[in-house]
Amino acid sequence: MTAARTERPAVAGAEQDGSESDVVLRLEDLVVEFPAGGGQTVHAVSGISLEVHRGETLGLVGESGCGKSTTGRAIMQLPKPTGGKVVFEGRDITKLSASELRELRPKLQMIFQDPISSLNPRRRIPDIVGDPLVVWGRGAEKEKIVPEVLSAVGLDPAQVADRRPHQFSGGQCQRVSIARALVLEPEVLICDEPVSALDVSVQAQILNLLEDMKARYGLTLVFIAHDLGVVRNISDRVAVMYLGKICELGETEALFDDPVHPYTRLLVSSIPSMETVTGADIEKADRGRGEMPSPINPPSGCRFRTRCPLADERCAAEVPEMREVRPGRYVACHHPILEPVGAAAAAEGA
Amino acid sequence: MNPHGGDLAAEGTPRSGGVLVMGTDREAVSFDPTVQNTNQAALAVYDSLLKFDENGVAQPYLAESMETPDGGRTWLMGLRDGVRFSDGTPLDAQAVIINVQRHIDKTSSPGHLYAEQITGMRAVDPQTVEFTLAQPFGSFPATFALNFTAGNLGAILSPAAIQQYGDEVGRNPVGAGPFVLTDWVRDSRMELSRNPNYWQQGMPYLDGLEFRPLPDTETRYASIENGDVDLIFGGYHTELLRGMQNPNLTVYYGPGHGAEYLYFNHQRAPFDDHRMREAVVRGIDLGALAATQFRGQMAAASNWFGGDSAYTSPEADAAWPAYDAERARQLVQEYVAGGGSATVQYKTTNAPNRVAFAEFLQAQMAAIGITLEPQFFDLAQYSSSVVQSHDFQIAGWVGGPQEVPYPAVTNLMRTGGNANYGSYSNPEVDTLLDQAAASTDEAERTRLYQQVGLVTNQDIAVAYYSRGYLSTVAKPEVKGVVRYLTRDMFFATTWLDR
Amino acid sequence: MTHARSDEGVAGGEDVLGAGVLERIPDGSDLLTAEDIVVRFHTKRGVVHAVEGVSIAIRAGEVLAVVGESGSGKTIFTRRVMGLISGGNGTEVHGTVTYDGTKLTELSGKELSKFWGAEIALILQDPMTSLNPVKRIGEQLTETIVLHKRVTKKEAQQRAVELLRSVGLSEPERRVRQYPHELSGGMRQRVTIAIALSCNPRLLLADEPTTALDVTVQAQILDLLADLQSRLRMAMLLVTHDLRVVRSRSDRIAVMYAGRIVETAPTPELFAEPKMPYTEALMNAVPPIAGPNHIRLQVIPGRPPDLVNPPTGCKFSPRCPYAQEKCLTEEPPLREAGSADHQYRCWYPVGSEEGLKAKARNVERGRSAAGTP
Amino acid sequence: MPETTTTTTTTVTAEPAVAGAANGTDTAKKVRRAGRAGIGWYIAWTWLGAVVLAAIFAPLLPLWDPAIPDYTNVFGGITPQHWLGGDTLGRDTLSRVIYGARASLLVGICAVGLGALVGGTLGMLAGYFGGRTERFLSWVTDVVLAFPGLVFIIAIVAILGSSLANLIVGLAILSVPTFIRLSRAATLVVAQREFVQAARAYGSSPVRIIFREIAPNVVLPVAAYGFIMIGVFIVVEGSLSFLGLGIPPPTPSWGGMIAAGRTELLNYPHISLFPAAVMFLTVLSINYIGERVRKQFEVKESNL
Amino acid sequence: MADTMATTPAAPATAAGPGGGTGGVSRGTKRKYALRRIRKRLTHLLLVLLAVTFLSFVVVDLLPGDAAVVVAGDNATPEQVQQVREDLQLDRPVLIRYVDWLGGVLTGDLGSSFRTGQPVAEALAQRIPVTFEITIVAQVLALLIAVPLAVWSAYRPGRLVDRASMTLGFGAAAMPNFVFGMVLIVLFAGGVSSILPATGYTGFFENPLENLRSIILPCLTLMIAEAAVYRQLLRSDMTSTLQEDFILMARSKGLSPMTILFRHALRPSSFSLITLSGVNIGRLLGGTVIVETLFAIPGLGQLIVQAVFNRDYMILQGALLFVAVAYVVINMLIDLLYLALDPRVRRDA
Repeated sequence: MTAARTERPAVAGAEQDGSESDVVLRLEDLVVEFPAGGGQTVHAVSGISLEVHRGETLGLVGESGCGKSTTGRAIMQLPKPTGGKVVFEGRDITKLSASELRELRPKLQMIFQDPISSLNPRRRIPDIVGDPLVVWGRGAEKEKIVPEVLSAVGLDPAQVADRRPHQFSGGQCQRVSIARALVLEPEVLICDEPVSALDVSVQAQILNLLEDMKARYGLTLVFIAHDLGVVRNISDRVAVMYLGKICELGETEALFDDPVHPYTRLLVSSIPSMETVTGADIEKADRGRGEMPSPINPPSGCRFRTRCPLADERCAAEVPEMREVRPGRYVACHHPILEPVGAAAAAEGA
Repeated sequence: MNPHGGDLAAEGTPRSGGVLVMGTDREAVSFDPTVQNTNQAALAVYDSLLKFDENGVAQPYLAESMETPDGGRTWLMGLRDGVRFSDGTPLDAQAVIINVQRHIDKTSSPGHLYAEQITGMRAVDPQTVEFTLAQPFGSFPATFALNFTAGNLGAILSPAAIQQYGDEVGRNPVGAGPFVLTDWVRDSRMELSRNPNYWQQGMPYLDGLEFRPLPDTETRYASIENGDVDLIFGGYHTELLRGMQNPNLTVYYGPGHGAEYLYFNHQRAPFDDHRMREAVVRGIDLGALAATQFRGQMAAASNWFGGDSAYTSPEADAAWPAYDAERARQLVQEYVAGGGSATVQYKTTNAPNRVAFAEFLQAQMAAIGITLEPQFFDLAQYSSSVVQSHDFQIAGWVGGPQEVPYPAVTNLMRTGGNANYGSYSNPEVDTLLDQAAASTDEAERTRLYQQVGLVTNQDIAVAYYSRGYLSTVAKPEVKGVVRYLTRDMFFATTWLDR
Repeated sequence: MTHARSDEGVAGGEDVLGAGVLERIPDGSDLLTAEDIVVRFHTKRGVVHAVEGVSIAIRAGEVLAVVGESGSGKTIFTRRVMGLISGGNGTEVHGTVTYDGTKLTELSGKELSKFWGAEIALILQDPMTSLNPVKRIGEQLTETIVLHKRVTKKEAQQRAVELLRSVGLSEPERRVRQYPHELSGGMRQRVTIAIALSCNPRLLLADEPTTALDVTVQAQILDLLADLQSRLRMAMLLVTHDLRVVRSRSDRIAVMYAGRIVETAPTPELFAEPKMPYTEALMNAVPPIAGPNHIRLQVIPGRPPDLVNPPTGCKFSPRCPYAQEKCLTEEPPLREAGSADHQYRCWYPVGSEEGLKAKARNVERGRSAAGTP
Repeated sequence: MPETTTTTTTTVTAEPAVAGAANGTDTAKKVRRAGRAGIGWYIAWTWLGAVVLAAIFAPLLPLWDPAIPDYTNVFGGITPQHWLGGDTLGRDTLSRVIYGARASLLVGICAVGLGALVGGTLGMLAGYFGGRTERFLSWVTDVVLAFPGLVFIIAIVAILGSSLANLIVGLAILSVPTFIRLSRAATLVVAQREFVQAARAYGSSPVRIIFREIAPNVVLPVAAYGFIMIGVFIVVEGSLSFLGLGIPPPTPSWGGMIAAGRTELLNYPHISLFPAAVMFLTVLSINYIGERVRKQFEVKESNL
Repeated sequence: MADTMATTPAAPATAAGPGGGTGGVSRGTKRKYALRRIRKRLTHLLLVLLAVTFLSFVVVDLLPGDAAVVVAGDNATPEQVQQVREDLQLDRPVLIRYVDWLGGVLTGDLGSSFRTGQPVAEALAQRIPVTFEITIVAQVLALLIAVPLAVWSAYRPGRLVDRASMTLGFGAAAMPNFVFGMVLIVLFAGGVSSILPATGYTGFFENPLENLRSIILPCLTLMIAEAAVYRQLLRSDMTSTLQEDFILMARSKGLSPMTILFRHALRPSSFSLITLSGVNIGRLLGGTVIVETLFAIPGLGQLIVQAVFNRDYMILQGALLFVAVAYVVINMLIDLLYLALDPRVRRDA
């Protein structure tokens, strides 16, 4: 799988120094809970803190139900989080009134997983893309801006003029969604699984497009996905979530090559191996035990302890704090794996 | 066919046994004679102290005699020996007094109107009651013979039952009639069984009666054709006519007194004007009416009293305007030229045949220049918001057949009469009616009522158009039918030939 | 296959799944062959050419992977192989499927259903929807056993518990009384596997068995399938859209595009020497898991073909970087690359001289013959 | 009432060429069925179109006056002058059937229109806002449903008088709970779709979201169901006529005509038969068309 | 409402909670929550009952026409009417009468009919079993006809059974049911043949056979449109269910079509049908007026309508209270039925 890779582009946010002035978005102890049936509470996000630097792509990765999408929506205040702060450009937007929040919305946009569902089937493409302008009283500029943005995302404005979403493929619909998000020229774009509903052959088109748009519009991306390969490729830094908490955060390549948290390790080793597996391999492979518990009733202490091969009493009693184990690498684990290079990653990288 | 029932003599020897199943057009409300309602089973339980003969004269029935020694001011009622209520209580003078007193006491009783004229009651002996009246009242005996709906003072309850049940007596009637109420499931069936201690020896012939309320005309008629029931009480001419066409059914009906007519409101425009009243009467094509509403079999009415009645007169009939659309149009034009409005609201009930009639009338009136706007009401609303409150210009009414002129004509024509919804008022008529009610002389009374007929026809007090029809339709094997024109039946003589 | 097998293996031995292994057809001979399978749906919009002339052979004990994107016809094909799709009423089918000497395509529905569950079993993508939500796990397991094996209800229940245990489900006694929604996704998929294997089928059709699962669970399930398959010497048709999934888990791979097989080869050979540009593109479109990030991904331009009006010539030609004029008009036949095991459908195969030239030409003129840049 | 939770699953990864590929044969069957239904579909439209056109242009047609009796034609049979005979007053049945279409269709269309408008809007509010709005509306809905409709209609007629307009209002109110539920269910489906989230994300106000984003998607399932309700109400008007609560005369309506001819059913069945047949065919056409249209927009299905 | 009024079915809750969790919650919490839910639910329903009864009081009060006049009769004098009005205490304000009535209800006294003096409880006790029997029998008949037709239609869409039953169903829904009633009477009770009674109702315990004969025509009349609606609804739900993966799975196990249709597909397809059927039972309990009038059946519907026409508040209030309670109870029963039929709902309860 080495054929025909282009060289790594120069645009990479990771090199920035990460000083406070560059932090465009900061989550502080974000908590999102909502009621489930039977009088129970889903602890979807349980106190996560992150910083997103201007111009970078922050990947948010984890299995379904880990709270990554909820985090994305909480940043958008859709709905407002249960607790914690979302600081955007120096202001805690969870405290803003509805009208103040509305003023802020153009700077913070989002694209969604399902390209079909993202577009109102009863409206025409230019209306969909131009609607944010109309909402913001800039309807007059529609004629000018909409074709521009459509061209930018690779659609022919003349061709799509009279069409409705169902006349397009998933990939094209996702392009329309991206165009709609960009029409207000946001600063931060939250991408919630933008390619997971697409076929492999189309997925690459959209990922490349996102990279292009990021460069063209100077965006900061929060990229949420469960596909490790996708996240790995597009992100400068990656936060790994497990059951409502961040367990590891660091620069992409390093994090994937050398996972410190046992969960990250499990995740990375679960990526389908390109090597032929024999029965003996299966015996050896530690796939972790079971699956993620319910967020209704998360385990005490470290949330991963029920599946963790290294878990002991301390993990059950004490919630591990996030700490910096290496420069730029944060991990929340009582027993981080700090020996140099993970076996699985080594095999992969060879 | 005899309107009053079958020819008992010709029907052969009665057989005993069997249960007669009957379909009534509505469910009874109560057996209490002081409660306003139509109850075709009531006389089966009570009989009546007096009973009209075929000439409309009240004759003693359960009572033995009814006489006035002083020209109508005092009345002596003699009772039969040995008559007992079904609970064994004797039907004596005291029982009659207690029952009549209830009508006096209860102002809402339909019989209150007649009973309140009684100033004193006395049991001369256990078998004789003496009634003293405020003024002479020649028609007093009729009040003990009326149909149940009109308020019959002659339906007598056991005093013991009154004592025992109080207000509930309407659901637990104890009378001296041929049958005893045994079961009553409202809106489903009412069952009566033979009273073994009935005062007429050997009667009743039937073992029992069953009344089923079948409110829908069509299914009621289907039920007798189908054999579900033996006899139905027909409320409308449609059943009567169909029954007559069916060789397997016997129909009893008679026109009698009374009619279907329209009320004019004499206090409101435009029918405070004689011309407009005349126009309406002249504008109704009775031939067309018969064809559309009565299948060509309608007896036209031009008087309260039926054609063969002694109370009518050629003068009265002659005074009644004949159909003449041209003349009607002229009258309306005249009226409109004088500044009147010929657009009127016609109020009636929402029963299907009433609606059909309204449509007919609307078309007829349109032809003579009167714009009729029909408005339909349910019965409750019609009673209270239309007729009782006199809130109408012209309104429909069916005043079914009556045996006797008193009290119906008084109620209808006298100033303030309780059926005089159109507020018709003519002092001359009031005097005539009072004299007629007081008179004990049949010839005198006949003359007075003839005069009433003439004057009210000249005034066009109401717009008669057809005689009223209330029929009883039976299977041929139902024999010994004895009935009033109102359909109230005396069941003692009835028997089943099967 | 004899009926003797039906009576054994129920008593609750350690390995209920192992029973009957000895009687299986020796590995390497064809267990099922499908020849020239065609499935077309006649719709208002036109004829949907879902599967056009696909032939495969699955050998006893081997894993054949069918790989393709949405709309490639892989699912329809699998169901046609099993007989779940039949002709008539607007559906047109051709071709024959032979299973262990029996022509499945000639059987009546009733005869076919005797094979289903007993000889050929199916598992589907989403365990959430492929289990009946209102029936207990145990019921869904035992009904197959009771249907195909002459056992009592009680024996079937016992076997159900054992089956659940052997697919790695904890507390199987409790699980049989549970409803699907009470289990997690991975557990549910284990249940569907247990159901599929309950009558020791010799062929398992696994249609995207892990697509709906998370990556860690996917690994567990794939391990489980591989383990069971090798232990039971059961043949498996593994349908997926993800080449990476089958790389280490299949013996052979057939790549489908637009209702056709465009390349088939033993797994290592396919990865080493893909001949069909589509296969190559498919491999390269996936973001790599090693190496630097922010790699510009190789894109397959355009969109998957419309099966009602498929392009003429090679179906991939409108999206193919190698496409020449010939590709637009003439559909390439399946050609052998070296051995009969490796076949592909291309005029200008990857790595060949013609291929290199064709690509160079397209680079030169800045577009392919179909006009794609 | 149990909560109506409708889930949609739209995945683009499903085989797109054969929707519902789970049972591939079924799709084709559906399509072929649609093809076969073609004749019925056209007949239904033709009939419905003819009835509607006749109703609209009734005054221009060479018809007898539906209100004027012809006493020579009472219970009249079929003659060259009176193609469908005469009624109890000798009025021309053909003319009355055509004029009756006006009232019957008007009742159906207006009552449904009004009910759908009010119920549809309330349903969207309930579905979008949830919480107290929803609880209040669910209470209102339950109250209306727990109150016998007939008593309500009697009350309306008694209080406001018997008229076409009042009947329409009464029926519309009775249909409101149905439309609230339908529209609420559809709204729940639409509101969880991502374009609504997107609209919120770029700052659309709730009113704008409800009317620009949700309403266009709710209108169609509600309208499709409403179309069937038109037929239901035409029949209901007939039932009410039986109880004397229908459209008051002289305005002819089909239900009124059937009920009026009922007394002559055995002797002159044609008086009821013709209006009954016309009502039957019309409502049948509506049901036929409506069912097929409704299927396309069924809330349950994800093809909104 | 007139008997043909349709109601939209509500789909049952099918949402599985996030995470598809195996996480258990302690029994105590569950019970506490269940109790709270029941309490909430009961409060809601109580409010519905209050609103319905108060509404009916007000509506009847607003109706033109006067109970006293009806009771006193057409020929009553104004004094007679006034007397009756005082006897019935109709001269008091509506709110006070309502509160009085409510007090009576709470102490188990529903009052007595203005007209007949019959205690309301007794009147209801006579009518309810009749209406109940007819309603239930009609529902069962409708389901017996609709379910097999629907299942078969969904299994073989577009074939004869499907198309014929669809067309017949549309036809059945295209006629007011009094027309069916009349046709049935002509066919079976008088016109063409006389094998069944046209009118009258015999109690089951009086004579079971006669009872059966007497309810056949009314039940058929009621059933016919219902069956059509049920078939349509179930067919549509069945069709969606048959496209589910688990049906494909069931087929692939080799199960027979009948097993799949009735044991796998029917139950998960039946939720809307159950809802509608329940709603219909509730609705019909409140008024099969047309059928009752046509066939002279002493049911609740007639009682209610006559009570309105006669301004018999007490009967009307009592009957409406029953109807509202029935509506409420049936809704709760439907909930319970969901619980029994759908384990996914059970978890949330």
